[in-house]
Amino acid sequence: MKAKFVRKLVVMTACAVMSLTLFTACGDDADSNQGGSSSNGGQSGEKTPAATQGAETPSDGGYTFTYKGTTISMKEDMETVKAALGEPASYFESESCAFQGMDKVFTYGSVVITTYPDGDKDYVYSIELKDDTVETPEKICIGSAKSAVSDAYGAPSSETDTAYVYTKGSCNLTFIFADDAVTGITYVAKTE
Amino acid sequence: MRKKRIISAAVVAVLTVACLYVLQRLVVPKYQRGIVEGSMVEEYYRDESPHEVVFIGDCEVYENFSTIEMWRNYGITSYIRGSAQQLVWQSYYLLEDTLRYETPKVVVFNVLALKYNEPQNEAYNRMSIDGMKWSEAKIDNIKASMTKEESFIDYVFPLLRYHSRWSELTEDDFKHIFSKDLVTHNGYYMRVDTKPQGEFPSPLPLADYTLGEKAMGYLQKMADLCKENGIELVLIKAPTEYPHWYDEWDVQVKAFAEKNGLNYINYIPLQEEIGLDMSKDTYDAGLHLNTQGAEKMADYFGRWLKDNYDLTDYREDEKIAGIWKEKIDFYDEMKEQQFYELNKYGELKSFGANAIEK
Amino acid sequence: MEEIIEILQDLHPDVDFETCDTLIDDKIIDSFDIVTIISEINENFDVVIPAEEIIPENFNSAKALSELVKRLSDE
Amino acid sequence: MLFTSIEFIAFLALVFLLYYVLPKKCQWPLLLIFSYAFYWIADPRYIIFILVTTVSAYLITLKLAAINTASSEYISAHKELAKEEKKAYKAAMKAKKWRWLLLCLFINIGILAVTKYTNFVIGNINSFLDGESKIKAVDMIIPMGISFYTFQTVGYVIDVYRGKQEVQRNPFKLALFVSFFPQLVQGPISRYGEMSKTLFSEHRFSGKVFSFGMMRILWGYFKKVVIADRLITAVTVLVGDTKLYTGSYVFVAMLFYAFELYCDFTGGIDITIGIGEAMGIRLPENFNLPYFSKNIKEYWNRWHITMGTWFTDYIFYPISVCGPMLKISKWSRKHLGEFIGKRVPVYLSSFAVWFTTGIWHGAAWNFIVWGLMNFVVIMISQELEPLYARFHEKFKVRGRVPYEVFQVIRTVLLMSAIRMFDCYRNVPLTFKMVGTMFTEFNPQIIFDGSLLKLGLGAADYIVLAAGFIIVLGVSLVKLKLVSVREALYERPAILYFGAMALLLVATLLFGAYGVGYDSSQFIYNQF
Repeated sequence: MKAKFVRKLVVMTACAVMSLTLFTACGDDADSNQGGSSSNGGQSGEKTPAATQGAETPSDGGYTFTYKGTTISMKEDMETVKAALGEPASYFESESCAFQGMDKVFTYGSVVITTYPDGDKDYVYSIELKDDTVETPEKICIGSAKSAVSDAYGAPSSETDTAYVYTKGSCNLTFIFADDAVTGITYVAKTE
Repeated sequence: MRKKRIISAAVVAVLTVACLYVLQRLVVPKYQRGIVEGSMVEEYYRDESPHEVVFIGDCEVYENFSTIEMWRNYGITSYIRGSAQQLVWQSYYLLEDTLRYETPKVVVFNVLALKYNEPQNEAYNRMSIDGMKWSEAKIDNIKASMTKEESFIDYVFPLLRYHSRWSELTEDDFKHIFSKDLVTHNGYYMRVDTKPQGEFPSPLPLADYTLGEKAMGYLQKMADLCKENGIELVLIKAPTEYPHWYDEWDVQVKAFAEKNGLNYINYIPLQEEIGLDMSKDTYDAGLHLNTQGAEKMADYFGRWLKDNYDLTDYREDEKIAGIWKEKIDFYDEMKEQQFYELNKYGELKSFGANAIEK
Repeated sequence: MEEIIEILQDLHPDVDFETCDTLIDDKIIDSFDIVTIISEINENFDVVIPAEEIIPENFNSAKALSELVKRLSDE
Repeated sequence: MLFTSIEFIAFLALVFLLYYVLPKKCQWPLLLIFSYAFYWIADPRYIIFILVTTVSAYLITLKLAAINTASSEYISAHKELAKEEKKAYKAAMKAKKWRWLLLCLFINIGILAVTKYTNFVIGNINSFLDGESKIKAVDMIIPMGISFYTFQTVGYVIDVYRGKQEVQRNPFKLALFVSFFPQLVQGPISRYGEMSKTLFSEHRFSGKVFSFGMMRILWGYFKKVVIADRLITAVTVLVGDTKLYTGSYVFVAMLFYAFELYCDFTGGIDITIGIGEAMGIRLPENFNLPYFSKNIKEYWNRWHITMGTWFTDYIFYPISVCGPMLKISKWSRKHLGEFIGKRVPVYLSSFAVWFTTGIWHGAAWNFIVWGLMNFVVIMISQELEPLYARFHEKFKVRGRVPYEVFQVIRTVLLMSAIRMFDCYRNVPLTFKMVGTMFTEFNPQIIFDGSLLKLGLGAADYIVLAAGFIIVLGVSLVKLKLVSVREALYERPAILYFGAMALLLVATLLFGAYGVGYDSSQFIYNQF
């Protein structure tokens, strides 16, 4: 009886060890696992509740703008921007027709941020750089040469006679030119 | 036994359909207070009298032109088939729809909506389309307007769209299952309160100022439809300055009007001539006119219409005048009530944002 | 037969295997038992019961099982 | 096409209509046409995959059947053969068959493995490589329901190989068995022998049969749309923020997910089986009140039944009785003693089964660990069985209701906890989160309104509570009765149809569908 019990113990310990090694073995490369499952899940991955870690940066790899050390990306919650930059120098709001929310415009120095409402929150819709005191993270500002833009950003996703548009993630970054010099820089969220 | 079973099935089926119908009427938003913009499109069908002038377009028509004032001053019978953020194709199909009932002499279209070339917002779509009676125009309108997330069947059976409102039903939903009150004055949305215009943010520079192909295509269809029916199409840009109307857009609309032999008037530079004082004549800081402003605008625009088009002064027509008498009474009554609330509370209580049922 | 009942008895001492003929249908033995039985039979009789023979009819009673073993060892 | 889409409902209405309006001999060909249409609508490329599976299975089963016939003819024609000769002949034939079977498995399991697991393998290899040399993930199409129809088809081929199943010589009938549209989405995994009994026969319209089917479909929609799709909102929020939602939140997430998954999966299966029923086709039951199981082993006999039996018949048994396994068993008996030797086959085959079950559910480590957790728990409870028996005897609790309720709750909680791997999709994170249930004490969140911040309002909770009571009630009735519908049918017809009407109205009104809700897919689609 006693011997039997001991053997039982051995089996159970073996089981536990086996499973533990497995857990630790895969714990090491958890990151790659996540990639594996999400790329596979394509058709229904959205449905099953998967934990998204680091949810605070919704950046989908689109262009971002950095102002006074704060990186702002399109469709970011305006509250987080306000928390970092403080109250804007000037603020404008307009009720949209039939109360479908408020379009808001926040001005910080030479940067103008507009938002769009969704539910109870406001999300960054556009960022405009008004003068040459601010520049994009890629060192382009109002007054830069057209060639400097293409040097920094490469070939535009689309272009008109007076503008280059670069599309990345959910952001359209637009440079407007007059006489081969940048006169306008805007980041605009892509609306689907 | 078998027969009894079939009868039971039939009875249950009929009851189920009836029940679903009543539930559907119950959950569909009534747009009676607060957000009344959703009632505008369907109210048109309740107006028995003919209209010589029909406005189509977004809030820049239904908040800026007092139909009653145009009647009072010139005997013009007009109706505004406006709705919140009405897109160009929605205006076009509303025009098609209107032509099923009457052929006005003049159709007025506000051009701000040309800036949108894509379906925008489900809520606005519903407010513009749900009120339409079923016709080919409505079907085409739905198809042209749906955003990616919407589906046609939701328009056919609004229960599928609004069922989730079961938990937020208000008193109005029960009260107005089968009948609704008028909320506009021939399509005009009245607001007598004042909030002076401030400074608007400078407009965002655009990469591309070309008005969209779909929008301009529908404008062309609109012009063609009017020509076919012997209707004079008038293009206007209301005198309010925000959202910004870019000069580049203005040039394109001008060119379009010229090409099609239409009148196009941009009223922004004419504010002074109209007599508008944007520190007094707007209720939402310059986006839309209040009734004082809308009456000035109506007077100015009515005179222009009178001078340029062959419109009848229906004030001499007893039958029509009788109908309009009621409209005037309703208008004055509401105005009185709004002023009353304004004086008493300093703001409107049973209109606008404060009246939205929670 | 006795040997088989012995194997079975070892797994479930409280069942009367002489008479019971619904071992599978009544879920008296489960898949783990079946595997154990098969490996015991292999050990004691040197008979391999292939997977396709794992059907309720062959495992419902000690009798059916011993017939199966007999048939397989004859082949 | 999702079951909950209006397109699917229209599709279904058309199928039902034509099924009973056209001449009866058109019934099964009609189903074949519509099944392929269903696939075509999803993605025309999918058809290639299902065709390869069908054609390979068809040709190889014909070959296998030919060998079967030839060998039994040969043996009955050569009665004079000695036993040894016969044995040798049989072995040769079996080897020949085995080669064909291997080819079939290679093709079909191969497709499944490549489409589903390539990126998983790449991901794992990449974890050993550094930045520069990492392999890019492949953009792979995963045909809808590939796991289900592959398993179903392979089962059929193995049955023919084993001589248990007559071969189907009509390729179109086989094609219908492989592609029958209601089960493409999420099973159940049918057996050819059972399904062929009703799939190809002609069915006259019967009000009772049809309405039974419809009622089951409605019941499925009710569970899926009213309960599961509503709960998923909260579950997604709860597992979405692992910093905020710890402790009792994890417990809530666990229970919510258990109920959500149950309603989603059984609801979907009810729709599937109901569709079959309405056309007189019997599909295998996939659930038997799993949350009334007293232990995990029983749970797995009652949850996703067709998958469990498939794994038992085609993986567990073959592995545990194969030559090498018997050798290992013998060896370990000799060297490790009777006790361990006896257990080796069971343990090894179970391990294989649960490993496969895990990876079948998803190409990720969290699923594998989930599968193996089941394995560990089952084995532990297996080993503790004698202990339990003594406990039961001593305290005479067996068969007593409170004790059984305790057992049931214990099983549900245990299963729900293991299932959290599926939620967090990350192995260490899951351990951490489940751990917080014990380290963090914040049960107040259940009452202080925190639960109202998970995307569900008070009204939603009322609906969920009502839904829970209804589902529980129906389950309790089911425990006593064989068929709830049959019982209802015996009542006055107005009650029977009234119940259906209520289900319909409740689903339409309270369903979590349309604007404001993400149209969600059945969780089991991806398997």
